[in-house]
Amino acid sequence: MIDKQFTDAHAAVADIQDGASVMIGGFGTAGMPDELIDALIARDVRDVTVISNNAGNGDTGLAALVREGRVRKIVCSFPRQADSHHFDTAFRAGKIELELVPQGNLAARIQAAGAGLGAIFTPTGYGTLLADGKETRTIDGRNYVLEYPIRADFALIKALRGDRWGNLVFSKTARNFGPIMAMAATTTIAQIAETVPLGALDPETVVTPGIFVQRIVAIPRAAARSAA
Amino acid sequence: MIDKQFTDAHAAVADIQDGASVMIGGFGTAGMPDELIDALIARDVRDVTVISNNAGNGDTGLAALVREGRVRKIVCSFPRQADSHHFDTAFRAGKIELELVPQGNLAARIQAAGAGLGAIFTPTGYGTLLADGKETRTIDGRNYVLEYPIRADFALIKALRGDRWGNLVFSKTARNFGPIMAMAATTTIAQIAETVPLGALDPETVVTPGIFVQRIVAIPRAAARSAA
Amino acid sequence: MNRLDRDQMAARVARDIPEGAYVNLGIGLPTKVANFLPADREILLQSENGLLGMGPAPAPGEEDWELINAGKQAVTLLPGGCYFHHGDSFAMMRGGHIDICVLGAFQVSVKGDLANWHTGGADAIPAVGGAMDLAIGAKQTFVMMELLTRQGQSKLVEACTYPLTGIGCVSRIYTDLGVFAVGPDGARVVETVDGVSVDDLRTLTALPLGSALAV
Amino acid sequence: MNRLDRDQMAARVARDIPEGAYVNLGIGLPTKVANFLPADREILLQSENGLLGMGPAPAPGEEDWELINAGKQAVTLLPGGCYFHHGDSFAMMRGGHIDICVLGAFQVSVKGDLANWHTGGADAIPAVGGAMDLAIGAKQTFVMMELLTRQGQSKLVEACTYPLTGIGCVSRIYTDLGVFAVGPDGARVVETVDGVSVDDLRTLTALPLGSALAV
Repeated sequence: MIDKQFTDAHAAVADIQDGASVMIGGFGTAGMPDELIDALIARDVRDVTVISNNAGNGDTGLAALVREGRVRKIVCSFPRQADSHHFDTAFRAGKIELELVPQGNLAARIQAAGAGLGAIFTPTGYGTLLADGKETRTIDGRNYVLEYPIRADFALIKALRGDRWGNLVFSKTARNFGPIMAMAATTTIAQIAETVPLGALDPETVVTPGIFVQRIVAIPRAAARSAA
Repeated sequence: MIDKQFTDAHAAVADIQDGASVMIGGFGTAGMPDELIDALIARDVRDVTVISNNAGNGDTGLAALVREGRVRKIVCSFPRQADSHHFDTAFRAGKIELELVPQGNLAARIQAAGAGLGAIFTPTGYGTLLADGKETRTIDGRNYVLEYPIRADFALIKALRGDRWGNLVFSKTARNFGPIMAMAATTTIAQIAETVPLGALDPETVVTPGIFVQRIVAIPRAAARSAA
Repeated sequence: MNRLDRDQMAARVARDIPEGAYVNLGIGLPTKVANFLPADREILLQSENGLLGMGPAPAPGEEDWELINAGKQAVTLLPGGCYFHHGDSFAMMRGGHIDICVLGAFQVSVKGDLANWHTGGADAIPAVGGAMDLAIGAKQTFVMMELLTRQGQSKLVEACTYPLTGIGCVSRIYTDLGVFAVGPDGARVVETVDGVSVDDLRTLTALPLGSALAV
Repeated sequence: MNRLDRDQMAARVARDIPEGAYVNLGIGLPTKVANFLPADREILLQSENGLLGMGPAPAPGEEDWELINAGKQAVTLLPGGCYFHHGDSFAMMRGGHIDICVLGAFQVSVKGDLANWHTGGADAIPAVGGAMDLAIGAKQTFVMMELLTRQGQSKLVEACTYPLTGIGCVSRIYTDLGVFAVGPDGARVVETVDGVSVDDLRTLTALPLGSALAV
């Protein structure tokens, strides 16, 4: 029997090692897998490369991971925000490396990894600092930059419901990077608010097929921190 | 008010002209927009370039379009089948040009068009006849072929339900190329079994957001030909 | 000199958004445009974080923090709206499916180059978000900004000195003093605010602006 | 000489598919493998036309022609299965998410090159479908074929003479006379059918096959 359920977040992240690359879903706090990140912080791993849209908000989740000094490098589109003080401090102190990627290129490069493409020519960023030194090409009169896939050892994402085969559905804009990160990581770990029996999810409405998800951990909403 | 509904298939395809490029959804007969194709046949357009997975099955739909001599070129992955006699005849008579594309590259090139990428490096087909003369590159030890987007003037697809904004949901494996073709055509025309009021489709389960669909035509299943 | 305030600027932009348009409003000033869209037009707002058919802010206390916009503000979804993942969201932009995006700017050049993500300051922490994708992806990119900096320098310039967001991507600039068309043929005054002349704008920008308007 | 029939070959392949595997069975002969998957293992079948968790054929009269497999046969969906579009379907393959695909073949080389889509005949109409994507995308590609053509020629060859589907992509070949491992180090006999010796296979293929089996 295929059963991807883990009993708790700590067990689900227990094999994430020093130096691992970890995608973290979420856009702001929506879709941020806070409990999985807390479990990762509890493991005291070092030199993690994080791929995420932001660099942490407030004092929890990714922000806490940064605050605890676990992140060597972050690949993201929008690190600086009103409440990104832990990243700001670490960055100014030279303790964290930043690879800034336009948000759509971040998504497209994650998708390219998930889909097995070797590289893509994207128009975004052409002629800007963020394309400095990169290969470019004019195709049909339009200018493109060659960008490479972004893969990761792990993806930590948050969904609404899942079943033991790993099928997932999401909640509103908390979907964001979850489905594409699930496709691009060797091991995708999803925290879900509720586990449902096999067959309970309408096969027409599954957003992430279980083939892209290796582990699920049910963390009921009542137990989860408020997203606000 | 945005209202993408057309009253009948003939009106929906009335501006498809000689020489147009037309994507046609469907895998075998599942998802084949038969009534839209019939309407296109009735227009007597010539020199159409068709992008579709197959080259027609039996005597209806795409097969009929081919039989009627309307197709100058077909871009597809699997033209030859037990019941592809109309294509076979036209091809052997030199009356139709064939661009054979591996199915996954067909999908990826259609997706590249929809997503605004200039080209993609794909591993599929490397070292085969279907990559002859194409640019190749070794990236991280793996070999890739450079492939370009496939766009079209029109996409004719078949969905299950839609609303006046063009949001669509599909039926089982009749989904196939519909969602990605909708993203790659200038004008996407969807025949649907049922029109539902705005808001009746669960926003979490919309498969094709209306932004990718320009016209819908309701053709109730009772009125549509049996798919078998 | 007469100047539009920010709400008036937003209302002016809103007037140019047609029925049926798919529109992305950048974070900051452009967000205000949503408040002035004509009630008799159906206009669909896209948010980069995966929604189409964005509605107004919820009543206080009704916020759902899993339903937010690109600025991380709580929003609502209109009937007929839908959710999708980030890949599809940026395919909408990069693939040319968004009709209009409205962005703020530090500078715009007469050719339509845009600078709006980075001051280039040595100690600034850069953040780009979706700005570069939006700037080059939408069918039309509008900029909405005050014409002058607080120091009185024109933000419409011959060539941007700040790091670029995109090249030749802006077609129109809506400012507190007038509306400009920019592009390969240079900058042209399309409209001036009451009491402002084309020559005033030429003086303020120090640019040889074209115009079809009476001087 | 003893030979497995096609059902026996399918059963032999099925034995090597582990619990929890995501598997794509090519059209034609490999489709038979589904009939022999052990009942005590959960194995998920993917079909390129957008379904995962494919179940057995429906009862006659129960066919739904919007629920078909890659061979355009009516199938069913298991509880826990789901549908998706062609982009996601081929991302599953090309992205290395499918554990095993089983394909038929015209020829396989000792290095694992596969030829299964085109005879190269001048008047043949070529059709490739998803074969090239599957061949190079799955974590392991198994081939299932009779070892010899009807004319008695080995289909395991030093180098393919038919047009290739993929280079070095096959790892195992299941035939009516034995099982072979192929790859960078050449071909090796893994198993022979009762009454067939490794030397028999060397003679039939005219290849210097390696083997860990007793001769």
